[in-house]
Amino acid sequence: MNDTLEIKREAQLRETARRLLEDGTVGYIIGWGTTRFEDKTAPLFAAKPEEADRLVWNEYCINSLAKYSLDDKYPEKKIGICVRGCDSRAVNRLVNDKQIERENLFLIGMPCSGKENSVCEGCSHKNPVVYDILIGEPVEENTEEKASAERFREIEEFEKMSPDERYEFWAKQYDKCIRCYACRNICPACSCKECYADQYMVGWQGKQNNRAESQVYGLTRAYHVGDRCIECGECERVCPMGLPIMRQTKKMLKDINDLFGNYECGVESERAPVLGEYDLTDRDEFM
Amino acid sequence: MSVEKNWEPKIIAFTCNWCTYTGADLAGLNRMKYPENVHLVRVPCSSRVNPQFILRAFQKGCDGVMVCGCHPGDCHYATGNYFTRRRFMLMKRLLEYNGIDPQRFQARWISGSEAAKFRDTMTQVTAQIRELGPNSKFQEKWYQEGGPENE
Amino acid sequence: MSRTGVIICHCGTNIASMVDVEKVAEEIGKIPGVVYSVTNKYTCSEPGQQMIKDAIEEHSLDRIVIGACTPRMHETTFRKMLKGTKINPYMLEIANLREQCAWVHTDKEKATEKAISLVRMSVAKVGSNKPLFTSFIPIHKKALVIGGGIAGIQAALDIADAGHEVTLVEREPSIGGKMVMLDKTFPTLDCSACISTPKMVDVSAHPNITLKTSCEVEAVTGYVGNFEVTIRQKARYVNHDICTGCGLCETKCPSKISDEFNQGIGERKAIYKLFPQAVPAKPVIDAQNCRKLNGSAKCGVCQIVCPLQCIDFEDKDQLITETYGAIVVATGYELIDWTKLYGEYGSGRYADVISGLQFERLVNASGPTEGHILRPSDQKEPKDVVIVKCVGSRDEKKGKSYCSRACCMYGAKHAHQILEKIPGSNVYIFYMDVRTPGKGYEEFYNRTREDGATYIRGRVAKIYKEGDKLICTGEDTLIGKPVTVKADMVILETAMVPARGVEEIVSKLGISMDGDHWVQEAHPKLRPVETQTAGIFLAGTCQGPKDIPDTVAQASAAAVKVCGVFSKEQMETSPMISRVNEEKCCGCEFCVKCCPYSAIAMKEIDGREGNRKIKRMVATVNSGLCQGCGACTAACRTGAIDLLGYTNDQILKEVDALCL
Amino acid sequence: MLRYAYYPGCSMDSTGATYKKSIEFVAEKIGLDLREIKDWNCCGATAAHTKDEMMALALPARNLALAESEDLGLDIAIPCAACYSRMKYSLHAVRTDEEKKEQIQEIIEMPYEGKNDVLSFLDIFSTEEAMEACRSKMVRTLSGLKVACYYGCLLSRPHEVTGGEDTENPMDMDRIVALTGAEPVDWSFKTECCGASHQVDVPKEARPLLDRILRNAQANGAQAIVTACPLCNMNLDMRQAEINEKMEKKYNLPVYQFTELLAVAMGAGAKEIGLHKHFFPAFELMKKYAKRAGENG
Repeated sequence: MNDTLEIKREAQLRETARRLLEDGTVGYIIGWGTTRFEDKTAPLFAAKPEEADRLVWNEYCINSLAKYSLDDKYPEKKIGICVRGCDSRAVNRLVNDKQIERENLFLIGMPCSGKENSVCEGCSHKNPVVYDILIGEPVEENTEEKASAERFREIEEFEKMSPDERYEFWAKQYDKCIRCYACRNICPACSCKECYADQYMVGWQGKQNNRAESQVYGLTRAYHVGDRCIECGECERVCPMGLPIMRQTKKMLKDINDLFGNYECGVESERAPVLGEYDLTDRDEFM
Repeated sequence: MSVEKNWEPKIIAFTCNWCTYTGADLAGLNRMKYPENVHLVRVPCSSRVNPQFILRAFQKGCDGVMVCGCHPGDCHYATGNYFTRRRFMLMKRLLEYNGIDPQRFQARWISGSEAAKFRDTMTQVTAQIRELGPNSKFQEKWYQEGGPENE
Repeated sequence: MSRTGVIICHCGTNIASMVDVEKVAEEIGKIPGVVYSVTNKYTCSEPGQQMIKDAIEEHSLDRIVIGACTPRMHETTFRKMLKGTKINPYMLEIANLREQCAWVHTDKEKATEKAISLVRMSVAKVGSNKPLFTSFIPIHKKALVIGGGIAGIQAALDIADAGHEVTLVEREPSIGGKMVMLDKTFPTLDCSACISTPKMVDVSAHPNITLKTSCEVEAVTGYVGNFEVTIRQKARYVNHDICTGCGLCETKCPSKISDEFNQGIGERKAIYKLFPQAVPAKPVIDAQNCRKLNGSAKCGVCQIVCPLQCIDFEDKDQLITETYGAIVVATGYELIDWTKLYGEYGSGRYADVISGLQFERLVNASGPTEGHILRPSDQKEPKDVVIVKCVGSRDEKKGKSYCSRACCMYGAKHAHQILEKIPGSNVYIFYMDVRTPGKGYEEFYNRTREDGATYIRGRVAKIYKEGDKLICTGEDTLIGKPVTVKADMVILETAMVPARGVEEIVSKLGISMDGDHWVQEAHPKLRPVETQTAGIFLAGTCQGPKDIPDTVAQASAAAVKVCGVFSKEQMETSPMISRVNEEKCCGCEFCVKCCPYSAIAMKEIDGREGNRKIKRMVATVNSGLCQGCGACTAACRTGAIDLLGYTNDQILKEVDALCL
Repeated sequence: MLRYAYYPGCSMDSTGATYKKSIEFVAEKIGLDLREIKDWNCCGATAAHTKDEMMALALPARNLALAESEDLGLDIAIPCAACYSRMKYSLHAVRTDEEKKEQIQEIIEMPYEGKNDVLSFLDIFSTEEAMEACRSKMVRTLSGLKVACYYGCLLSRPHEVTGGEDTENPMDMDRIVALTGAEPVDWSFKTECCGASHQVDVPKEARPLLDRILRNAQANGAQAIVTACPLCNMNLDMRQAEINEKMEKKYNLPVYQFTELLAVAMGAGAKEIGLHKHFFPAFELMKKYAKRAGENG
């Protein structure tokens, strides 16, 4: 990240934030703020104009902010949210799933040239796909080849292993899972009012923390979000036990691309999820 | 894992009431014979089968799971099996990706008049599962009998 | 704790011969919750059913499992039986021990073991069955018929005669459709107007029928018994209440427009009656071509001459919304536009190459030539006429792949009319096959040949003009030689295609079309006049090419279906439909997209967010439309929508019971 | 810019002599720059594809590859209908069938991507630019002369390969000829077969094919026939006298290439474009109708 450009962008962000808060277009702004550690930032809720200066913009702004709007679905005033490429796709995801109203949000577009996060390596949308105001100049996107090569590289390598090896790998991973549901809480595609795992449905999802139940939970969540995942990598980042969750959900996306044509979630806000529609020309393997 | 001496494969088949279930009844009427290992669960349409039922079936101890419905275009509810096709093409690959042998989960279109096809499918699937042996993946039972300790 | 009664049926020897029924009853008896487990020789018989009723009383059972033949056989029988007891008819599960166990296995010991697990699955499922009650939806006993051709007219008359109110909607200024354009009808050659105009008059005179011409269906919502239909009454600029149809305005109107009723032969005025025997027999003004209305001139002469001042140039379209219980689609057909497909026949450049309907107007006494067959180019009577069949039909490359069924017969009819009206004329009919599938059809075809029509087996390759003759070159496959006929006039019997604009009507009604845009019937053989949507029926050529006898038969069939719907005050709907748990529903609409019957709608309900009252959207299932397929349940991540009778809990209980 | 790669083909220096002369005259007049492909080879015409499909595709492909290798990005203009048709087949194969493209490039040992288009002379003359250029160069008018435009079979068929807009009633040549003041008649045998090489080996059976073309043209008031292909021109021109004699007909329809009409209208002398070289006398009719612009007929 060349620093001079980003520092200028941070200043412009603060100045814009102050103006928005002063003239009342937004109730409050969700951005990133400093924490005790220099190499970490945390979500910041700036409500008063003077708090705008606490907003930061550096390579450690990695938290996804879009899903906080779910906690305030019926705001009096618009909610300002700083959106990088992935956050803007998360907003599209939530709007497409009818969970938040686009009019309730004021999106501050932040062109992002990559953060201290492994997922930024193959990022295909550095510039926000939807915003109300753009801070600074858009950055140069990854080339088409680089982004698409990077996208499923991990999955293709994993598929080369034999079925038993793959089972052993996943069994080990799900042994570690402590069912804290952090992956569900951060995921913009997981927007159900009451998650099936929290409900008292005996035959459906057991509560015991053993390998079989964790496997069923992991696979079910992968299947639930598979056709709507925006590949932001947050689930993997927040998992306390370090499970490679993206490697599970991206498998679905890879299959969808192979079977139903290229497909990227959250880029256009209208695109219906693949499992919500059908096509007469779909391949037929079950004859 | 010692193979139990008189192990019999346990196969569950979610069958759509208007086509495959009718086909099974027709196979019965014609006294066609097929192995006893397959148990049919009657559902109104193959699109009623939630992919999560498959995971539960494996977890509870099934060795093979099938989803059978009408041929695309013949669905009594017009578009039901188009959704089934998409859902289970993806779920089948996800299961294989997680190490389940491809033959343990199969989906088939069997119409109400294809009694012979029903019998042949059931015989073929039972033979394939018997050859694969008992399924130990995803099994709750494995964990209840000591699980990681006896690995 | 549930008190389940289990009855294992011998079914004579069908089950007992391969399954040890006593052992099954005994094993199942051990399951907690099963308080009564017996076998019975013939459970579906009267004594068998009585035994169950007595057991329910004696052991105060609250749910029943019967191990017997396939539920598809006796599920309804046993449900009717339970109606007579205190148990809800849906607290019942049937294990298929005959077709899917006894008859298909050979090893008695294994068959018995399987029977036990099948019954155990049913017992587990019945454990979470809940009493279900059929719901009722009101039926508005008023029918809507879309399309005023012979199909729509016949359906409307039949429904009205059965004592129900009918609204007949026709977008043209008069009803009659294509049939009233014809001169004669095969095979009896009786005059088409003589048999259709009386029916048209009956329609306008019938107390139960409201006739709405120059109207189109704007929007349709709702479901069987309660269709909310908005109809657009297009502006007619003539007040039909006062107008007596004297026709003075028509004579004075200066503009001349190609007459679409006469298929472009001859002209009509801007203010016009579609044809002399039009019903209603009152003119309308064609806004595009009326000089005053399209602003090209001052005119307004019709308003001046009209004795009763019926002309009103300020007339606007009006929208009327009414509720109907059932809808009959009778939108009819059109002829394919061959000029865009057949460059070999001159693609319309030669005036004397005409379509079947154009010939009907030439030979029709009320047509532009008062029944004299005069060829359009120079009004001369043609001596040699060529008729070409299957133009656009049975031709995948250029036209439609299907056969249009009626052209062989009306081709022979045209030949007959020419030979009769023009003495000394010659008629050559190029055909691939002659299809005469109806009563008296083959005899009519033979009589036409005896009258002197020459049938040449082969397709016409090219028609071109030389001098004032039309040269038809083709091949006679029977003698294996190319053939050339010098004709004065050529009639092309073109393919039938769905009426213009059928796509909009079909999408408004939410029904479906087949590949060629014919309206899709529920089942080609067993339910030809119904659609997938309850309460919407079909009649006539909108469902596919057919002749008048079949059309009228279908129209009456559709009418009876409508009367079937209206025969009950309320309509009982199946209780095994989806239901939404509004507490869990987050309004994501994934279920809405999967419903084949668009039975799921979103509705606004009150909710709380923290301490504030808010409104939020949840899904709701329309019990009239939902057919209980369950596609929505698999689409719902939280399991908020569930299918009664096959709930997630019930199915998973069966899975668990199998794997014990 | 009216600049094209140019593939003359074998008939330009033989049966198509008048076609070639009139093309050169008109091209020079309207500034049409035709760059002949160096080292071009025979297109295979009707002989190649009866023998072997790959040969039939590779022969024309080599010419197209040569044109492409000069990477001037020029489309290829082809006067003769047969060469045009064969080139179109190769272009279609290379653009739609990966496997065939590999085989072709292997045979001609040259890369060929099918970047540029293959155009007949009717295509290039019916462009707005060419029409405007011709209109500005007219010095004579042929008004009153009724002609029947004959397209032959290969220029418009098969539709999937040539992309011609109307295989039954094309109008390109009619529009071009109308520029000279001549009046194209509406007739029905524009694209019917002229018998091509059958006129050589089975003249007796093939003669009626020519007869019906001439008859329909005359019946619809044409005084001459205009073609855009050396072979059709030769068949109709050379064999008309034979038909008059053998089938007792009285046809008097000189046969011109459409570029000859353009040349005459642009002031060409009879010798310059070889009007005397026709089999069926064609000079009198042209002399009768070719009037200085402004002279009344």
